[in-house]
Amino acid sequence: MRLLEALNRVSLGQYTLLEKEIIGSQYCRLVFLAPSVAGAAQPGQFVMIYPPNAGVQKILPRPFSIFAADRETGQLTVFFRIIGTGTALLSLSEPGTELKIMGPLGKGFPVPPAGSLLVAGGIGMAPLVFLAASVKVELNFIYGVANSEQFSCPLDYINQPNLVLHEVTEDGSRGELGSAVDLFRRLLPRAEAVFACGPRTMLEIVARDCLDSGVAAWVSLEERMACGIGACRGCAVMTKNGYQRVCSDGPVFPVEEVFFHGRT
Amino acid sequence: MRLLEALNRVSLGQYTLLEKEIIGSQYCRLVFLAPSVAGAAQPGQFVMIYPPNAGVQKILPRPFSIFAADRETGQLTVFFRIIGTGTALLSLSEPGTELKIMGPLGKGFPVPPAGSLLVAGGIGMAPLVFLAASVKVELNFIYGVANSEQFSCPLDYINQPNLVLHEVTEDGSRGELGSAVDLFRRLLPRAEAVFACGPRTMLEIVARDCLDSGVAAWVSLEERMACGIGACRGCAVMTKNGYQRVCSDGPVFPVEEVFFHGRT
Amino acid sequence: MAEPDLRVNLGGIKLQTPILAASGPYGSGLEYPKMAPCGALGAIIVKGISVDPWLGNPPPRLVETASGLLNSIGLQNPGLKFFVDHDLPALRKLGPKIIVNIIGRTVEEYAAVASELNGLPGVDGLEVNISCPNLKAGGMAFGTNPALTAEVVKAVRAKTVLPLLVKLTPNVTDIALIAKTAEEAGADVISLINTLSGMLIDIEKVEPVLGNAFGGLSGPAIMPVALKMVWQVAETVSVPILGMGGITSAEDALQFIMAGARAVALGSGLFYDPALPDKVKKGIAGYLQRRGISSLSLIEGSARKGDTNNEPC
Amino acid sequence: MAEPDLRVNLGGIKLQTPILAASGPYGSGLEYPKMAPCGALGAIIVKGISVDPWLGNPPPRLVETASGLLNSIGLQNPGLKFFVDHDLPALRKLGPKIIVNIIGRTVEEYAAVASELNGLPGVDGLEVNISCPNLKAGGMAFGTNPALTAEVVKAVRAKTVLPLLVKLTPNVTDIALIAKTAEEAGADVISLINTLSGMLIDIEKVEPVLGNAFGGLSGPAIMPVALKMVWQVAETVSVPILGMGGITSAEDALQFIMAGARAVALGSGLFYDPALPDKVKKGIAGYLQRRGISSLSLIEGSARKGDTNNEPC
Ligand SMILES: Cc1cc2nc3c(=O)[nH]c(=O)nc-3n(C[C@H](O)[C@H](O)[C@H](O)COP(=O)(O)OP(=O)(O)OC[C@H]3O[C@@H](n4cnc5c(N)ncnc54)[C@H](O)[C@@H]3O)c2cc1C
Ligand SMILES: Cc1cc2nc3c(=O)[nH]c(=O)nc-3n(C[C@H](O)[C@H](O)[C@H](O)COP(=O)(O)OP(=O)(O)OC[C@H]3O[C@@H](n4cnc5c(N)ncnc54)[C@H](O)[C@@H]3O)c2cc1C
Ligand SMILES: Cc1cc2nc3c(=O)[nH]c(=O)nc-3n(C[C@H](O)[C@H](O)[C@H](O)COP(=O)(O)O)c2cc1C
Ligand SMILES: Cc1cc2nc3c(=O)[nH]c(=O)nc-3n(C[C@H](O)[C@H](O)[C@H](O)COP(=O)(O)O)c2cc1C
Ligand code: FES
Ligand code: FES
Repeated sequence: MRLLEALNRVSLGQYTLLEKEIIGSQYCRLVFLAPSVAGAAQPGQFVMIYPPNAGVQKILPRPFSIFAADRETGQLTVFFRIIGTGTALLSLSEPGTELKIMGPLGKGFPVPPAGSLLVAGGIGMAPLVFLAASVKVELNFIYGVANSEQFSCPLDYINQPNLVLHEVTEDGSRGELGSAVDLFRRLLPRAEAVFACGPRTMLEIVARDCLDSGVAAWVSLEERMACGIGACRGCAVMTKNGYQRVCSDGPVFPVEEVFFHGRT
Repeated sequence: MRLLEALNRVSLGQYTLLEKEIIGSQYCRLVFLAPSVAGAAQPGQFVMIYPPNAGVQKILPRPFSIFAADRETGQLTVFFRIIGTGTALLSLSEPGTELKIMGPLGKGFPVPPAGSLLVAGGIGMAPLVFLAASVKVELNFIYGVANSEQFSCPLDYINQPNLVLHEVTEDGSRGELGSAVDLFRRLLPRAEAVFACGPRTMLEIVARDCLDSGVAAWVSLEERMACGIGACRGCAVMTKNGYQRVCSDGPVFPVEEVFFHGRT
Repeated sequence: MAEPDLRVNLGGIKLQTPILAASGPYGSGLEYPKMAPCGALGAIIVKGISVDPWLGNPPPRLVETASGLLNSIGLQNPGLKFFVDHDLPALRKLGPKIIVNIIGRTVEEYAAVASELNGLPGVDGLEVNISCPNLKAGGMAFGTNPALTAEVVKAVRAKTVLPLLVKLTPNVTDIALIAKTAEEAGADVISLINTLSGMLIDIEKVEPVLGNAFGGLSGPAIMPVALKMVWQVAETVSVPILGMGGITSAEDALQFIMAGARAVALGSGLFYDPALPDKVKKGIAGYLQRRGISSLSLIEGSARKGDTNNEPC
Repeated sequence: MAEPDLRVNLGGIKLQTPILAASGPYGSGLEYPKMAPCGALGAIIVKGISVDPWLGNPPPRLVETASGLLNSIGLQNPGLKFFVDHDLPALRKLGPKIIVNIIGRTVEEYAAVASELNGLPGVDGLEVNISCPNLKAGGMAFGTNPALTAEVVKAVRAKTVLPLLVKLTPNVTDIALIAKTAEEAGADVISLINTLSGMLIDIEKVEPVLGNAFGGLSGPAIMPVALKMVWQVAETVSVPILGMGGITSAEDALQFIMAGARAVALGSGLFYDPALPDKVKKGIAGYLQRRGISSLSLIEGSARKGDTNNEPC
């Protein structure tokens, strides 16, 4: 399984926002008409979006996993949690306006074999939904959040015929009571391979258990980014080969590379 | 004639934007519901408006002359030229939103005697329109701009029974051909007193001619401001009594104070 | 939980809150209280006072920069006599403690202001602004040189029993060295930072924007620089620190406290929001309450577990 | 009017445009051109290269500040051999001149890199980054001390005939003194400024945000400081100046030129807009054209009619 290298097809452009959906008080889904990005996008890759109307106060673009990409319609979708100024400004953009976007960036997931287990913690579901949607083989998809309010992802994105969805909440307000990790541990014995994205603590457990049981596993990591294309060395993460760049050597890494002694 | 001191009635508050009008490509009129400001406002005074959605990139509020204030309805109007980031952000605000405003600030014009001449250059018309609207005596009002496109002020604000309006453009595209200064020179001999606001070069000529001919005259000055209330000493202008603060010793000054040797 | 205790002792000045108005932006101390209540302030630091009135610099004196403000007021002030006769009686009635920022062009001028203010009722402390250019040393700021720093601080110290704050300029290679020097010369508190030296150019007029060409940069833009200097100085001196530079929120203020400041001063942030002192006070109290911390003093320097000397390259 | 002439001679390096990519943000020089054409750049300054590979600092290495960026990359680089074997051949094909930023922990390390690079085809100049901590002087940056500055510049000068840029750190009391020292030690160009030292604290975790605690502040926030240092250094040295610090537009770049810089470098501004070089080039050309100025060199230092020494207090 080869990590996808797509840096040569990166583009930087102004793309029209087609659709905006605010979900609950904390989440936002944006759909752009961005054929050159959508056409090249691989699951696990991300885009940099430049916060609009911020002037030079926010000099950095914001990284977001690609949540959906449609080659035919040229539509690109991101799904994010409104957490600070950049995401707040993005969530205020109105359809019809143009935003500056760079992408697709980074190396994505390898193609999951049948029987793979996808483990999503919170907003970490974004790249995994795209991954699940891109294949036809059977998959288990764990989607764990703190409470029902954080079930931000509209189910029509996940409810696909090839996919068995396992919802879990820490307060039991929807799906099973428990954590994504509990469920992961139950399903791991049957998993062909594991693909995970979510909080660091979750990834550490997933990585350790997969390494212990010899199941191939990939995680998508986050780090603060500036350039997004491997130039500035700002998004370093320690790996067994020294510091690597999350933006261009990742964001997807095989667990044995980044959790070589239990944690980075 | 006593300059009005109103600092004690200054207020700082969030006020609802009631109405917005974009005039041509460069001008904007905003009407707020701000009873405490409108109730205390005197012609020549100004308000500080805090640019919305700028975060800490723009840390200073923007000063604008009060263009209209209605004690009864509590409505406060400003009229400005969109020139930079702050005014651009203001012009993007939508009615219904609240903006932070401090005012009324500074010392305004004395009450004009009958037969006074008001000389407005460009957007300098703002405080003079308020002045003209606040008295019943007969006045001449010169309103000079570069071309017809810069006749930003809706005429219903100026066309009052007590007022003879003289429009003048530098390219003759509306009103008389010439400059506000040309017209001022023609009307000065009949003027009881002069009240002027506009570009510095215009004010200098007005001041010199009034001083030479012994006609009492007041000008409204501009300087970059930070606090707006006389604290920071940032808006200094040289006067015959040393540096004075435009925000609290002015913005209205008798010409003999600020043009004591032809210019500041 | 009860209201957290925000009181601090700043070098002998007992403050009800750790929030001060910085010298300069808050003017004489009498302008802001007319508009926004000053009850959240532990102390007001009055704008720099010299023996004789200073005229200040030619306009323009201000220009906004990216998240900052460049000023060249030039320490305009009405002089000591006017301050004592006119401002001080009114300041005494406000409530917050009154600290007078003092300036001079020679060591003797500094000493003269200090001497006149010593023992005056209503003056709770002095803050020596050592960023002033030294007339006798070619206009070099006192605070850029350890020997001059020691000289001016000692001269002032000799003239006053009041708590003495020494306010450092950040435009130096080694802020810790200057701070240590000031401490040894008798400072009860180290205040920092003053403004960074800067300028802007008007490309239409092809000349500097400010009438004075150079100015001092303040505001959120400089906060990371200020915070690092507070951290470094806290490593070096044992007297308390008054931290400032770019604070516009309670979160910013808490960063300074955790870096090692005993109290913070609000400067340009007052322009951004004249009601900032109140907001900062409520925000700090809220933070402490949420975490069950009974007193602000418990978090002074709390981020400094493993002090560091790592200089990035 | 014909296209204005944007060519400049930067200490012997003939540049097609006065716009350079600053060392660091532009990485190895090979990443950005894959995405945005580099034709508007007169030269690329490659990220700091040391004799042996440097690991860099622990993450997080970046945090955004108000109109700025704080970084503690720690000069991670793959070392001289990798650079020469892998990057240099590809860089030669890009078009812009190639200037290599060199770093070291000792004078000998600097000299060793300079010596290896001297005469290598494709290397058009060297930029000595003297902000590195000196291992033998307790980690104090070379560039904060005139003697160390002279030592490292002379050592490099002795090993190379290439045009030599010396890049100054702004964290000093007297930038003009360091610049003068560098000029006398053999610099053909003075580059400034490197980042200002700073930090931020995470008040939830109660610890510094950066893994290294301290970092370097860059971006629009620091532009007024950078501009003033360029102005001051232009007053002092006779070699050309490469100005940088916070440039995000042609207007910013023009301010640096008018302050006395021969050319400008774009750093953090590239993050804000990867297409910035092109935008700055067009903007500068447009400005000159509107004013009927035939060549950029005519406005170098044009805002400096009456040089000033006024220090604000
Ligand atoms: C490869 C990658 C893919 C991502 N995909 C998604 C996604 O699909 N959906 C989503 O909701 N979020 C995603 N994120 C996180 C997202 O980039 C941040 O939430 C966003 O940048 C915050 O911007 P802001 O301006 O709103 O927050 P800020 O105001 O900048 O900060 C708010 C808080 O978020 C933290 N933060 C800021 N930037 C980052 C960052 N790059 N990494 C981690 N923490 C950060 C800050 O420390 C602060 O506590 C991704 C991050 C990476 C690196
Ligand atoms: C007492 C007073 C009353 C005013 N009344 C009005 C009014 O009624 N209508 C109106 O259109 N304008 C008025 N102005 C001017 C107005 O304040 C500025 O145009 C506005 O602050 C520009 O803000 P900005 O963010 O859009 O521009 P910026 O992006 O800050 O700057 C754009 C340009 O305007 C210049 N500028 C910025 N602030 C000032 C200032 N305070 N004084 C002079 N030049 C400045 C800058 O140098 C720059 O060239 C008044 C100014 C003062 C001091
Ligand atoms: C307009 C203005 C005037 C100032 N005047 C003085 C002064 O008289 N004495 C002094 O010690 N500092 C003075 N300062 C510096 C401030 O007290 C403060 O140290 C600096 O602005 C940094 O804080 P800030 O970023 O919160 O403004 C002045 C600052 C400004 C902006
Ligand atoms: C991420 C990053 C890495 C940097 N690495 C280097 C470096 O290796 N060598 C160097 O001399 N300067 C380095 N710098 C400093 C820049 O070249 C530049 O001097 C500084 O960032 C100011 O310019 P700016 O505000 O335009 O970014 C780096 C800056 C940043 C932001
Ligand atoms: S963000 Fe610049 S190298 Fe990854
Ligand atoms: S703006 Fe502060 S004194 Fe006038």
